[in-house]
Amino acid sequence: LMSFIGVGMSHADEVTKVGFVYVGPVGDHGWTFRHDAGRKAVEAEFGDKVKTTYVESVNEGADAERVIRKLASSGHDLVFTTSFGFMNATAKVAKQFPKVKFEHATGYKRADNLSTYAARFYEGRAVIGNIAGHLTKTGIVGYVGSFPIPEVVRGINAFTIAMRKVNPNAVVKVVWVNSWYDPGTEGDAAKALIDQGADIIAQHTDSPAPLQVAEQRGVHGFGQASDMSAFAPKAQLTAIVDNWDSYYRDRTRAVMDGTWKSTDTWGGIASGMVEIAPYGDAVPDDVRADADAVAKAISTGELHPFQGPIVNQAGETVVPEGTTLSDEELLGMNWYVEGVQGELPK
Amino acid sequence: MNFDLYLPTLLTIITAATPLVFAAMGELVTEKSGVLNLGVEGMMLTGAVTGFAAVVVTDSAILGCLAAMAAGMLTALIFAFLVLGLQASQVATGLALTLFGIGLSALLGQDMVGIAYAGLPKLQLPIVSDLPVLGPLLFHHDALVYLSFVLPAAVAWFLYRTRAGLILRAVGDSHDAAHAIGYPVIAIRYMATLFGGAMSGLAGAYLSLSYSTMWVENMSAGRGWIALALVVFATWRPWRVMFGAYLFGGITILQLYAQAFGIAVPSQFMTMLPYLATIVVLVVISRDESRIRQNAPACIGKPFHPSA
Amino acid sequence: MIKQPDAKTPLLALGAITKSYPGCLANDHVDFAISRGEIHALLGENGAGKSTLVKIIYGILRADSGNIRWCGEPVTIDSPSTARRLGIAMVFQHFSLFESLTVVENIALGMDSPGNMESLKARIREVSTSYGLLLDPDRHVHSLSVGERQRIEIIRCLLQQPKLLIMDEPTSVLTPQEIEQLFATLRRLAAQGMSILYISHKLDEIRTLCHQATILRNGRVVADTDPTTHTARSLAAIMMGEELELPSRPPLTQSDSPPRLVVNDLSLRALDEFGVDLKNISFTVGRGEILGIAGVAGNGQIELTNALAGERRCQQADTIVIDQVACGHRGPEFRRELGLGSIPEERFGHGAIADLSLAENAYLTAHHRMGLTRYGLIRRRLRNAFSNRVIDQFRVKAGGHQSTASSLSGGNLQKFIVGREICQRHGVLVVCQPTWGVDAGAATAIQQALVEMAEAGAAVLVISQDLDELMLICNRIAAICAGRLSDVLPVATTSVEQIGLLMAGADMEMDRAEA
Amino acid sequence: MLRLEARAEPSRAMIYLSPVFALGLTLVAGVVLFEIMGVPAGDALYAFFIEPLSSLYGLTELGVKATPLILIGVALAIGFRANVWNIGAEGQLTLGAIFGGGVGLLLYDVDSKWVLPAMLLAAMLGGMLWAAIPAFLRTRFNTSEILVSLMLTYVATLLLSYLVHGPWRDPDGFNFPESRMFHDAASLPIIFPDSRLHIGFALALFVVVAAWFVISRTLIGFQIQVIGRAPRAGAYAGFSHKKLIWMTLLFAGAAAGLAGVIEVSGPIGQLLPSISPGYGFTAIIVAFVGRLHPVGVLLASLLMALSYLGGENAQISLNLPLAVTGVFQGLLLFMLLACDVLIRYRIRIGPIVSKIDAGNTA
Ligand SMILES: Nc1ncnc2c1ncn2[C@@H]1O[C@H](COP(=O)(O)OP(=O)(O)OP(=O)(O)O)[C@@H](O)[C@H]1O
Ligand SMILES: Nc1ncnc2c1ncn2[C@@H]1O[C@H](COP(=O)(O)OP(=O)(O)OP(=O)(O)O)[C@@H](O)[C@H]1O
Ligand SMILES: [Mg+2]
Ligand SMILES: [Mg+2]
Repeated sequence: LMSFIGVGMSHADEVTKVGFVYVGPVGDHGWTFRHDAGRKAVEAEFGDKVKTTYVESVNEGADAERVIRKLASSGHDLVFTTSFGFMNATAKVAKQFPKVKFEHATGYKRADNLSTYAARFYEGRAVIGNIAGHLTKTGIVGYVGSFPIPEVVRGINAFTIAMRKVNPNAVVKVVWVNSWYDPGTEGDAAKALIDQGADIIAQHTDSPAPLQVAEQRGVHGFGQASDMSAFAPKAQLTAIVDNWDSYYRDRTRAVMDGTWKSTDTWGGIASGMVEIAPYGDAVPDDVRADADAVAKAISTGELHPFQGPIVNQAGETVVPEGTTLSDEELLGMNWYVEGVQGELPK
Repeated sequence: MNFDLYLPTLLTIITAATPLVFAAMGELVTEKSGVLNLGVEGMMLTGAVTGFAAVVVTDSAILGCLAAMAAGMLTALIFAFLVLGLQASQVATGLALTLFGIGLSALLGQDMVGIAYAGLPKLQLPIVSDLPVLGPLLFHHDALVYLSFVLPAAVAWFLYRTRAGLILRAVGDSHDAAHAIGYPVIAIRYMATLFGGAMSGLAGAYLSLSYSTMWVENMSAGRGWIALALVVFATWRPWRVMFGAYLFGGITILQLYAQAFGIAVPSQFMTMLPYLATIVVLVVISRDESRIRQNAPACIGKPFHPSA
Repeated sequence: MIKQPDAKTPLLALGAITKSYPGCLANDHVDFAISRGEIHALLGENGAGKSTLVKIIYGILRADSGNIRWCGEPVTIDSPSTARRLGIAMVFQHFSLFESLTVVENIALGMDSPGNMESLKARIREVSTSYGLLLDPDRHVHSLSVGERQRIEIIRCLLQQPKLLIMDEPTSVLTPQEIEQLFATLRRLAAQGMSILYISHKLDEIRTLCHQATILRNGRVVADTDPTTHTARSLAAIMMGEELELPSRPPLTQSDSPPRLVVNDLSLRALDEFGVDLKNISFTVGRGEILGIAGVAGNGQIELTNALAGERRCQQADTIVIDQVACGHRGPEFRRELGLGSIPEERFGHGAIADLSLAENAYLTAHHRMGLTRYGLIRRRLRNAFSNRVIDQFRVKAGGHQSTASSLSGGNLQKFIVGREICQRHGVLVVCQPTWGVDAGAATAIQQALVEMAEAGAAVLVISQDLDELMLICNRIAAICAGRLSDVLPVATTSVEQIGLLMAGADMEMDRAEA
Repeated sequence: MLRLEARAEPSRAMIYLSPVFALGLTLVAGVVLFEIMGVPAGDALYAFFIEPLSSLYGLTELGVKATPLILIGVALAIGFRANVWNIGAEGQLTLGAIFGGGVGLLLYDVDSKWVLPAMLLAAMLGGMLWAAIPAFLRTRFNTSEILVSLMLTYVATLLLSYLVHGPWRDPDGFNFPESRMFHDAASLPIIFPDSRLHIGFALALFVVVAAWFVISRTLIGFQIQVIGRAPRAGAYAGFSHKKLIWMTLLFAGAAAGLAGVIEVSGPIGQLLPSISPGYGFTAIIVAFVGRLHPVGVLLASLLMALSYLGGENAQISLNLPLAVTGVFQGLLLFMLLACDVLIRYRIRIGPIVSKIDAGNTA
């Protein structure tokens, strides 16, 4: 019966084992790629004292629990599960392996040995929204969306609010491709948006394809997850870079030190989780300065991207002046702010 | 109506349809010889990564395309050896080839992730590129798109106007009869399968060198399956394959345009449209049974062993 | 030293050709020679090894050992195109045709240099009219009848003007007139110096046509003789090693009992544009009677068989009445329950399934009538026993009920299929081409079984192109042409010529003339 | 030169021996592959084939992973025998999950032992409904079921995506795309405590036995064989082709639907946008590797499941990228499919020898 419970022991020896569960392939050049960069940072930092393991392209269905459990039962001290869809499986396995530490990205279930972490990418989106507001000439910005989940909707809204602060008449058009990851269709969506007047393309899908289309069409865009300037040297205005390196290093160190505690981390620009890549040549100095100011204000807490007044599509003020949306409200956001065109499926 | 408004849409449709045209046209020739290769997706990916790598290394678009075709042919050769040489089940071997191709391409492409490529050069043709409407629509493309324009004509000509094409159709119709008259059934099928592999490889090259100029794992995103479906959809006729590819590509693109336009339908339903449209059109055209009977290769998927 | 071919050197000479298949020796040291201008018959029972031998000559198969000389020179024939280059052409027993291609494409495929399609079409039209083998070059093969398909093969050979023409059972699907015409052609070709290797089970034909006959039994040559010096009976005796008893038609006992099979004004549109429409067919078959329907292949025989068997249904129930039960609108299972058995023309893929066992093939039609199924379950022991009974009773040469149908020779499989239906004691039996491609011994056995069945009180309908067969066993006879049935005539007072005319549609022309 | 020589009849021994040869060849190929990758081959093969089976928990997980493959593979095999080319089982699985899961959500507040049976039934209905579309179009308009069923797979996935992103998402789940977790009444009972092996596995085994019985012992099974091999002979015998198309497609739909609800009410426990890593497609391979025989499909499913588990292990214990697993799985399948040639043929090596002497006696 012992084998059933899968004796979850933290190793007595010095090597700390850290496991990662990825939803996509490490070669996606997007979300998973960046998490894997974080894993490599851990290896680089601690050398022989850690051993990292990853399992890529894990289906969010029944497979997730087995993989997480396998990591937990094979001597891993710390397990990062890097997709929302792994939440329930992580919570379940965490209960069975109280001595193993778990970290689940982008979810909301926590336990004594289960932390959650996520990045406030919307902060970065506010910065690029500011740039888009300055630079759009047509007043139309295209946004290639993956799936209409709160994370993506939040990004669209933060982007739109910031954009309209500098350019109140600019609008955002959204096309959903119903995939995280289909370069061809992502690119086609960007073309559709450009053809309808968009001169700046933002994206919340993983591949550089929309940015490449922007490059070909002579418009501009923003990189996603990593600096994509190699793919679009002229078109990329900047990119929101996911940077998990320091978080992963810190949490690994905490396990090594024995100081690990269950936490809920939602890091933004200030923590370095969200980075703004170097600006492209197309961003003039005054715009750089303004964007830097926004970033700075956000990181110091002076500015919150969802600071009132915020008006929804119907024109109703949903966040009055002087208030700010709570983290919980942000977490489940499923409505568009004014300036986003189209309807969000309910 | 203002043509300028529709031109970009049409151009997008052309690029979306081009990889489907290549892969489906290759598969059509393969199937016409009586071989069903379901491994298109795997061959496409292998072609995509090989073509991309070749361009990165040699900086030659032509070598890239050739390498992609060679890679497609090599994977097709594995398939052909198994099903033609060793009589393995074609359906299963094709599916296994897909699994294999996905893995192999990821393995080969490990060092290709994150490398950028400017894309195949656009070729301006004399005179025709300057035509008012047709010029920008049809003659401002890269070489692969032009090739996809002539491919159906070439395949149709080959199949229906040449003796070699007649023999290929004969082999697909009855391998026993073809064998009895003295045609090398297996050799012909090898060649048809390799051609299918080469075209799938080229479709992959189009993906990684023109459509989205990069390599990322699994970048074909199911287009191999659509290409396979198009062959059935087209009842094995080259021009209908072209029509099917443009219909499918067209609806895919149009729904994106409709979304950008702000249509208030959940995007999932919009994304369903090309699939639903394919079914509807197929129902309409498949009522003519005798036409299918004339075009469907009767021996498709059946193993052949020249014993008697 | 290369010998100059002279008139005495045979065109083709085989020495000690041996070929074995796994588990069977098909040719055993066969010596064989054919001279220029000779029409040479190859005779033997089903499975004697005839087709194997000619396939070796045509390069489809390779002998295990032995040698081949062409004009005295040793040659290796490793492929059909080598054979064609030497000047050998072949009409196949089981057609080597491509269903989805057109006639002209099929012919082009069988030629090494067919030239341009349009001129080929013209040549096809020319040859087909000059030999009386009508054929439209643009039609698709899948829409052609068996007879028409065979014409393609013959024309394909004639177009190549070969030195040696091999014909594996070419006449089994032709009318008497067509056969006469073909024979005239073959004699003409032979007179011009072409050699013809001719395989047939119709011994009378061989006697009238061939100069020489080689007889095979179990893969060995048992005689090389001049067939004109023999009777059909004595040839059969050499072939089988035993005497042959010809069947005779059952005496027609006039009875008051109502007819067992009534067909009332049966009209059916063809399924596709090239099929034959059945038009106003009416006839009856009484108890103990054998009715024959003659006709050239492709005139509605297949359609009629399918309609009677229930594979295609009629609008009206009373179009087909079996033992007083109107069942035109019901399917095969219902009709079989009523006691109607049927045997289609095509053996493989229709009457039987090649890669299923004989037991399973027996079960195919007998599953209900013989009580081989209970609660939807197969009663395997009964099924096996039933198929063993068929095998024993009809002396089917087979390994046992577990052998696959494909392992049987054509004649043996046909005996099995006929036996399967007869053993079910049907009251009505519809048979299409019962002895097509079947050797004389098996044909006689099948004919005898049909006669006995009628004598036992069944009504038997035989649809056949073999007029001799019909004249031998039927009580009454009619002809089918273009989907219409002629008047039904008593055989005793009807001549072969009369039927031949009806098969060509003579009565309809008369009708039209009268109208 | 490699040459095949037909056997007089299929070799009984090779039916069982050829998979053994295939495994042997795969091991050899694996050694080469892993050495190229710079991984100790012994460790890699251990990770793939032994380690997943070395604990009771591993065995139960093998059952969990194989269950949908068995259910769908067996049903597809029956269809393939009848020449019904349903390649859209993935879509039917999804519809099963939607219908079954939908009932589970509808009866969210009901705590009754009938909830689960209702879900299973609804799932089968859902799968059948999805399979009925190609069946109807094929029998009525002669439309290729290959294409229709494949296209409907995409539609089904998008439909599920719509539901979990929209109307069916968990009201307390911060609008994340997932439904509520099913209650105990809507969850599959577990066979072994502390494992995830659920009664779905037992159901799958039952389907194997039932399918074997139907194929080899019943008139319906016989009809399927006949129609698959010779449709005209089927018509002659009076078997209805259309009826069999309907039956095989509906059966496959029901089985795939069942597999779908088993996944969501068993190991997953809720509706998610992605509930299957392509079981409906993998099952096609499994059906053929299992030679369309229910017992063969069972074995092939277990082997395929093992290779997935092994792939996860290889990543964990050896840091072998998933791509290597894909290549290795491909090799394994190639070998299995190739070695089946031995059942009906003997392999001869060397040039085609023929004793025919071209008359050099002259
Ligand atoms: N491909 C094969 N494999 C195994 N045995 C075969 C094969 N082809 C023919 N045979 C066997 O070889 C023997 C000779 O067959 P062949 O076809 O030459 O006979 P045939 O004289 O032409 O008969 P028929 O009059 O029926 O045409 C038969 O016993 C047959 O069963
Ligand atoms: N293709 C196959 N793959 C794997 N196992 C098989 C295969 N064929 C048969 N078996 C095994 O053989 C057993 C018997 O199978 P089968 O269905 O042929 O039985 P049967 O119909 O009773 O046999 P028979 O028809 O010879 O009396 C099965 O239970 C199975 O274990
Ligand atoms: Mg023969
Ligand atoms: Mg059996």
